[in-house]
This record gives sequence, structure tokens and C-alpha cells, in this order.
Amino acid sequence: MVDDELYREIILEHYHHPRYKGALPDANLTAEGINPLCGDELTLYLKTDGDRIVEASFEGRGCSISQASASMLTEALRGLTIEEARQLMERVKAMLTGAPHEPFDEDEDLSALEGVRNYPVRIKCALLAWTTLEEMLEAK
Amino acid sequence: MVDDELYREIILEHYHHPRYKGALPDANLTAEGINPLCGDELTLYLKTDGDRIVEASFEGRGCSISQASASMLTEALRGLTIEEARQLMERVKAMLTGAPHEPFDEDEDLSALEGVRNYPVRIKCALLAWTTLEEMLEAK
Amino acid sequence: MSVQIAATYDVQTIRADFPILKRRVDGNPLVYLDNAATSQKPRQVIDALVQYYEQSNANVHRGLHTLAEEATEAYETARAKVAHFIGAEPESLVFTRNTTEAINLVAYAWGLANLREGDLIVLSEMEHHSNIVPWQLVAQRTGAKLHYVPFTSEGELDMEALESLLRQEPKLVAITHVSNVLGTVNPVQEITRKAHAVGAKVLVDGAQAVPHKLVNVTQIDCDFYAFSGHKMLAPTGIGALYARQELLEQMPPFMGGGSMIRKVTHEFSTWADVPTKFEAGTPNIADAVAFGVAVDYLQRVGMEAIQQHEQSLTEEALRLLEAEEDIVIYGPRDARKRCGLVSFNFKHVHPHDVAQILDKRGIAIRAGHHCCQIIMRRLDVTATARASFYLYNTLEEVRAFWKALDDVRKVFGKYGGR
Amino acid sequence: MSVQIAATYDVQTIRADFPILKRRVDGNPLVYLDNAATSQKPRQVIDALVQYYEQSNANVHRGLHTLAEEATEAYETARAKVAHFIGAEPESLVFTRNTTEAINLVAYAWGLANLREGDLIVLSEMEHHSNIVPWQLVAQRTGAKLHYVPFTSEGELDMEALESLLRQEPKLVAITHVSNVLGTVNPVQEITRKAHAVGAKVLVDGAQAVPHKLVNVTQIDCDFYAFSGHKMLAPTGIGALYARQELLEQMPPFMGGGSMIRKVTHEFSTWADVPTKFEAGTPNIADAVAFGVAVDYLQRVGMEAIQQHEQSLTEEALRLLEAEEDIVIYGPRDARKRCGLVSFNFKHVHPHDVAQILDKRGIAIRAGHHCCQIIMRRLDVTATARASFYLYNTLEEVRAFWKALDDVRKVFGKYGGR
Ligand SMILES: Cc1ncc(COP(=O)(O)O)c(C=O)c1O
Ligand SMILES: Cc1ncc(COP(=O)(O)O)c(C=O)c1O
Repeated sequence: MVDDELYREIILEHYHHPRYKGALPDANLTAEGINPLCGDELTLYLKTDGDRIVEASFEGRGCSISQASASMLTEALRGLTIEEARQLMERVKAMLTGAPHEPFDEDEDLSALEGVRNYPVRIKCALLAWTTLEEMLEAK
Repeated sequence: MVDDELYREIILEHYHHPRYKGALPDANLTAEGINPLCGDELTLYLKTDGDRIVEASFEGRGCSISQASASMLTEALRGLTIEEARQLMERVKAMLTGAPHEPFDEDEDLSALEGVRNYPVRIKCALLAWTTLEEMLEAK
Repeated sequence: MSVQIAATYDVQTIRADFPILKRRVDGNPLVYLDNAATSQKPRQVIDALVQYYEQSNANVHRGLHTLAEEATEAYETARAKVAHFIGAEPESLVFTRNTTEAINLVAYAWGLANLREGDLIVLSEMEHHSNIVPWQLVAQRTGAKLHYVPFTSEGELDMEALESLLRQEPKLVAITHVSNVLGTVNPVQEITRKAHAVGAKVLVDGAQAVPHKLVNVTQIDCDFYAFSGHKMLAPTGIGALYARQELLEQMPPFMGGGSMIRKVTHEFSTWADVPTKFEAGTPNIADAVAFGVAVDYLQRVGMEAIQQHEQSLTEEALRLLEAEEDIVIYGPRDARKRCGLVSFNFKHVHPHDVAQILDKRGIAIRAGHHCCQIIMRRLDVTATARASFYLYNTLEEVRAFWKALDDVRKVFGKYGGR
Repeated sequence: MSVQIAATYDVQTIRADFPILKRRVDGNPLVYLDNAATSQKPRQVIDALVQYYEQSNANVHRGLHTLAEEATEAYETARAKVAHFIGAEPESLVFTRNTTEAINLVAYAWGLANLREGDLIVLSEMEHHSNIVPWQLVAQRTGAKLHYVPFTSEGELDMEALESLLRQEPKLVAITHVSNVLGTVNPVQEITRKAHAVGAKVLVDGAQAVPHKLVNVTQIDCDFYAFSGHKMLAPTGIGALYARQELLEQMPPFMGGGSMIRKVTHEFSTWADVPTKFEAGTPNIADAVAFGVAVDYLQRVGMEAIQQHEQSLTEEALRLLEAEEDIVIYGPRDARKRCGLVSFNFKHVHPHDVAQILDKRGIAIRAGHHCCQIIMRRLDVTATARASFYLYNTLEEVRAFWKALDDVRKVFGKYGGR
């Protein structure tokens, strides 16, 4: 009906039921991101054990796309090593910007973000969580 | 033939044979004018005896219109009182800008400047000597 | 409450002048409700550009040939038209790129020369970033301080707070005439009177006022007034600053370059007369000429008629949205206290998503912070949706906009609130 | 010496693209030889404006609706085209109103932040006022000093004088690529290399270069490069500043306002990424889009072909004028050392009068100081006449111009010299 390509069921589901939303009191890594076009802000929290991410969460307000993307990110990061997280980030960024990348399986939630690519202004929304992650890892 | 309206014989004659050109060593009034559009500069010298202008001259480089206008001015000012000079200035300014004014006789040299009115850019050239006079009288 | 558009106001004839309104978006007719961001342009304005470039294009001011004379004449005629439109003389009107440049011009030229450490600048919390950031930059350079007049829960300027700030004798009060988020019309004439009484200069940001209502700067009596052509039928790239002529004369120049000089030597230069002193380099001639034509167009329709028409649209929009339980409206409830725009939010849907879904229906509204992050923080949101009207919008369009909000509920509503 | 225009260069086809060239002035066909002041515009550029306003007009960057996306896409595509045209990346290209604003941007943003009391700025005596006055203003504010490189009697930059000034380790060398009075092409690549060797930044004023020859800022290796759209087939009101991206990132903003911010609080703000940080307020979207189309047009014809064509015209003009005893020519005698313009004077007639008489024949040339009063003083004149060429001018036009000079002699010549 309206905008099925963008508002896939799975995106709406993550938006309405974000996975790990809220501050992570014992996080050892945090970073703040902002989308200057719309003012949406996001804080990302990671807790690592050695090289491995054991917990991830986010806080902030934003549109369905930015919130769903952040929710998917926190879900996907748990259990990854920092290096794996970096690779995942590159893969998502490539998917969103139309660069060559290994596609996500249809049953992976992240694949639902592919539809965003046709909405240039929304790409920044979907990217917000991932560029915040990027800055966090670069600052590390 | 070419531009008879602007380049009347009398203007060219004043241009080629300016009446009182050169500094006036014993001038008691001097003023400098500049046409910012073209950079043409003019210095005006007056020598007064009481309220009466006894000598007038100008220096400077400029186009035929600005030079002829300055030459006519120096010729016309000699012998006038300051008040008469002011009135003449207002009359010439009015003629050049199209404001109501007492017209000059056809045999007065100044009447030749009337053709300038149809050449908006040249009006500033013709005005230069007169606005310099105006500033001189205002500063007095 | 029933809404009536004045019978003499022929919106269909007006619409026929705007080629873009025939456009379709995703198969739907375009409903353009993003006028506060920028307006559409009538045929007459577009034709003015074409005619200028096909007939008279040349650089102005310094040329002796026919085209240069025609271009200069057209440019200066436009200046006079735009000046008279706001009740000013041409000598006190400087062409700029937009409102933003006009305010920066004042901040740099007047501000750097007149503000000192500890001096007070009074702004309001409903300012657009364009009337905040230039003052922050000038405050950093001069040591001046900024104070903000808050707005009430009804979205109106807190006049008591303003008056108490005035008692601290600020050097400048910089205030918007109409808020681009709340729609509020501020009493700029009263503010100017009170500010002048304590010796403050007054700058009014008229970006959202001049397009929508009759403005007379002489009556307001302000010192500076800034506005943008592109929000009032003119092309992008042209705006204007009105300033009292004696202030323009006292102020040092902003940008240096061609045209604005009288004499240049190796060491220093002297300046041309105002307003040319503030127009360095080749101006945006064609767009200035078209700005004059835009003003002609608005005057032909009549600013009172336009204002009344927009008020009808605003009333209808307010009436329809107020009846919706899941929607919050920002700004004054009374359409007579506003210009023609309505900011709102769904309680449970982010405005980005609202704008996106409406776009699929051909309905263009804006969602975001509208360059007013301070208002957003005051309203405790990150963004709002905004529908803004202009002379060519219709009641049917307002209703189509309202109906399309149901699509938002179809995508997001079934989950209920979060 | 016989002049040949390359057989493949079809000037008539090009002329057909420029509607204004069909115009008549006082019954004569227009011969437009005032291209250094501003160029005429091809149909394609005018159409781009019309199409933008009839199809896609909206404000950029912040909108989610279709028109706003189209406008943003068109604007950023234009940025990429203009950047690539001079061998730069889009991130390092800021849209400005014109060359003048581009230079003022550097003077205010880079200059105020980096220049200190006693610092040296090196200019040349052949600079346009736009590359002098901004530095005088910044020198007044910072206490920096200006030094000028003279030019030789052949109208070329005195490289020895430049090198001796470089030994004083200036902070900035600001130099024109091509002189708009002398026509001289300066060796900006060599100058940049030498200036960088002593740690100076280099700004090149490219207003008269980019329209007429292939320019590659990466090859020149300069830090800043400024140019104007209106001199290269684009509309008035749009120009560009190229700057090294890392410099743009380090520089504080110039104007404050919408778009250029990341976050605004009551006290301070943070900035958007470059180049947006330097584009406060609603940009001149339509004219930027048309600038992209102008660049497409020039590229289709080919900058080498254009340069060669103009050189033929310049050679012919120099050849014809050099044979006249009552005429003085300024600048290099060798057409290969120049871009396509010739400044000259009658020994006994003021250039105003020359331009006026030629105008009656439909021939548009410029007379004045050309915003170069320092050159005028060096040449010991108050003004010169200037014929300047572009891709659509023909050899016949150059000859018509030369023939019309006889009319000047008819009015003024009979009196002989003074
Ligand atoms: C060499 C040079 N620099 C700068 C300028 C200024 O250009 P604009 O007036 O477009 O800012 C010009 C043209 O007038 C020029 O010829
Ligand atoms: C109230 C207000 N002030 C200033 C501006 C800035 O206008 P511009 O972007 O044309 O400079 C706007 C519009 O965006 C506005 O609504």
C-alpha cells in the first residue's frame, strides 16, 4: 500500500520494539551521533570483554528508520569481536550507499534496510547508528 | 552622423580648448571630485574677492563630457557671486537630471549639455564639476 | 466553524500562473505545502529571467554600452520596487543573497564596529539559526553576551521577560517578525519602540513576514530588516537588507571588491555611496530584476488579500488537526495571531515518517528542526512536521493533506502508542 | 600575418545557441566584446533555469519530499560538475555569489584566524579590486601588511620582485591567474611552488582564467582558487571557491545561519561538514544548477578549442590595433602570453568617448578603470578601453570593431592632438 519498500514489516517491528534501548550503566565505550539535517541524536553504548562485545545498547530519539537501524545494530553487535563489528559496519554502509558488498540474507533483519537506498534523504537516518559506531571505533 | 546629440560642436570645442585649465596658485577655495564609476578626477580652484568669484580653473583628466562641462563651469563662474554660483549649479544639475529648471538659451554654451540627459551613464561625467563645486560651497 | 475564501480571490487564476503546480508526484497532483522553506515561482518571474538573459544581459554600473545601461536600469528599478514594497527608499536597500547574508552583513559590519566586551545582545528563543549563529560568532569576537527572550506555552513572546532584559540596556535586539515554526507574529513595532527607548538598535528578521503580509519598515521604525526573495515568488539567490540610511553610511563595509569603492590605493581605499558600498563584486543582477517582478505580482494580487486567504487556510488546518487526538499542534491556536503555517506532531510517529508517507501522496510538507533547534529543545522534541501555505494553496489541498494523515496511521497506527 | 580559425570550430553553430546575439542595437547587429565583464548565456543555461523552476524547485538539504530531493540532487550534481571542471573534488568546492565573495570568505574565515600583526600578504599591482580590498580590510583588523609585486613594461609579473618578497616569508600570496586589464597569464603553478617553499598559502583569482582556458587546481597546487559563474556562461549570482579540504576543515565559518550548523545551543554552535559549513542559508540553488549546465556546455565545445579560437581573435585584434599610430596597446604583445582581451587607448580620446561612439554601431566594449585603479596609476591613465572575446565572437566582429574606430576619429580626430 503506502511505501512498502521503505517501511518493511521488520523495520516497523524494530521501531516499535527496539531491542536494547536505554543507557548501559557499565558500558566501557560510548559515543554520540547527530544527524545535522534533522537534529536527531543517538548515544551508543558498548560493553566489551577483551576484544569481544558482550553488550550493546542505544538511547535517543529519531525516526523509524534511524531507530530501527540502531536497534538492529545493537542486536547484531552482541557477541562480535571489534574487528567483526568493523566489518559489519563497512558492509552495512556499503549496502546503504550502493557500494559493492556481500549481501545480507533475506532472513537477516539488516537486509530490510536495503530499501532505504532508494530514499536519499533517509540514508543518513539509517546510517546514523553505524557512523556513530565508526567514530567510536576510530576514537578507541 | 555619429552621436550628434551628445557630441555637439560646442562640447568638442570646449574639450579641445578648455577655457581655464591648470592650477590656480592663488586660489582661496579648492575641492577635489572623483567619479567612482570611471575613476576620473577633477580639482576645482576658485579665487574670490569678498563674495565675488574673480577667477576659476580646473585640473584633471576625463572624458570629453566631463572636461567640457568643467571648462564651461569655470567660464560661467567668473564674475558671479557665491550665491549666483550656487543658483547656476542648481540649474545645471536640474537640467542634467531632468528636474524642472529655467532653460538655458541656445546661444549659452551650457545649453549644449542638455543632450547628455539621454545618456544615463554620461550624466555623472557632466555632473562631476558641478558636484565638486557643490561640495566646495557646502564645506565653505 | 465554516471557512470562506473571499469571493474576489481567484485562486485558480493564480494557480494557472505557476507552472510547477501542474506537476504530478508518484501519480498524484503536487500539493505543495512547504512554502515557508521556499515558494514556487510564477510564469512572470521565470519569464523575467529569460527576457533578461535573452535581451539585456550585461554587467551593471560601469558600462557605457546599451546593454550595460539597460541592465543597470533594470537592476536599479528592481531595487526601487523592492524598497517601496516594504515602505523604504532605494538608498536604504542592499541586495543580498538571502536573509542569512543580510543578518551576517549587519553582524560583521555593524556588530564588529559597535559591540564591545560585556555588551548585551537580546535574541529570542524562537529565532531561526540565521538570527542566532551570526550573533554567536560576533559575540565570540567582541566579548558581547547573548540573552534570549523565552516564549510562552501558547508560543508567544514573553513580553515581560523582554522588558526586563531591556532594563539591562542592550545594544541590539534581534527578533523575528514571524516564527517559521510557531507561526507567531511578533509585535515588532512595540518591541522597537521599547528597545529604542533604552537606546538599543533593532534588527527584525522578516523572512516569514514580507512574503505573507504588508510590511512597512518605516512604520515599524526598526533599524535593520532582513528578508529573502525566494520565499516570496522570486528566484533563489536574492534577498535584501533594509537599514536606516544613516546607519549604512556610518557602518564600515562588509565585503571588499569591485563597485563598492570610490578610490583604491596600495594602502587603503575609500567607499562608494550607500547602498553600493555594501554590494561588492558583480551582483546577482538577473535575480534582482526578477525579484522586482515578484513584488509586482504580489502587489497585483494584494498583500491584504493574500494574508486573508492564508488565514482561511490556516484556520481550516487548525480546525482539522485540533480534532485529532493523536496530534499535537505547536504555536498560537488563534489563526489571527499567526501567519500561514502549522507545525504539529503525531504523538507516536516521528515527523520524518509523516513527511515521507505524505510525499507518496504528492503532498510536500517539511519535517525537521526547521533551523530552530532552540525551539525544538523548548518543545522537547527533536523535530516537527510543518505545513505552510501560500497564495496559490486551496482549501481542497488543506483537506487532502489532512486526509493523507490517515495513511500515517495505516503504517504506524496499528501498533498503538509505544 | 594571416589568421585562421580551426576548421572544426563551428562558431556559427555556437552563436545560434545564444539568443541575445540576434539582438540589434540602434539598428546594428550587436557585437558583444565585453565578455571580461560578463558573458552571455546559451539557450541551454537559460532552459536549465526554466526547467528547474517549472519542475523541481524546492529548498535543499533538509527536505524529505520529492521536490526537495530532486533539488538537492541537482544542486549537488552541479557542485560535482563545477569541481571536476577545475580538477577538484566536490568536498572542496564552496558555492559563492561570485569571485569577490569567494575571496572575502578566505579573507574573513582564514585571514582573521591566521594573520597576526606584522604578517606579510603579497599581492600584485595587476590585481582586481576584489583581490585587494578584502586584504586591506583584513590587514586593518589584524595588523598584517600588504606588499605588491609590480609588473614590467610588457605587462608581465616581475618575478624577481616576487622572489625577493618571498624571502620575507609572507603568510599569503594572493595573485590573479589572468589580468582583466593586461590580459597577462601569470605562471601560477611556479608561483605556488615558490610560495609553498617559504610556507606561504596561495590564493589564485581565477575570474578571467577558468572561462577561457583549462584550469586544474590540483596541478597548480594552490590553496584557494576563486572564480565567477557569470563570466563563463552561467547566470549572475553564482561563483565558487575551491580550497584544500583540510584548510576548509580547519577554518572557522564565515557566515552563520541555517544549513551550516551541526548543533545550535544558546551559547555556541558546532558546524556541519565541509563544504556546507561555508554555505549558510538557502543557497542560490537554481543558478548553481545552471552553472553545472554552463560547465557542460564549455566542456562539449572543449576548453582547448575555445582558447585557440580566442587566441586567433586576440592576434587579429593586436595586429589591427598595432598598425594604428594613434592607439596605445597595454599588456603583452604576444597573443600566446595572454587570454582573449585587448586593452588600449587612443592617444587623444578618452575611452569613455570611444565606447560611446562604438555603442552607436552596436559594438559593446568597456571603458573605465576595470576595477584596477592601481594598474591605471601604473599606466598613468585614468581609464582604458577594452575589447574582450569569448567563444561566440568572430573574426568579422573583431574587424567590425576595428573599422568602427574610424568613427571615433570622425568625431575627435579632425582636431588633431591636443
Ligand atoms: C581578475 C578579476 N578578479 C575578480 C573579478 C570580480 O569578479 P566578480 O565581480 O564576479 O566577483 C573580476 C571581474 O570583474 C576579474 O576580472
Ligand atoms: C524566520 C526565518 N529567518 C531566516 C530564514 C533564513 O532564510 P534564508 O535561508 O533565505 O537565508 C528563514 C528561512 O529559512 C526563516 O524562516
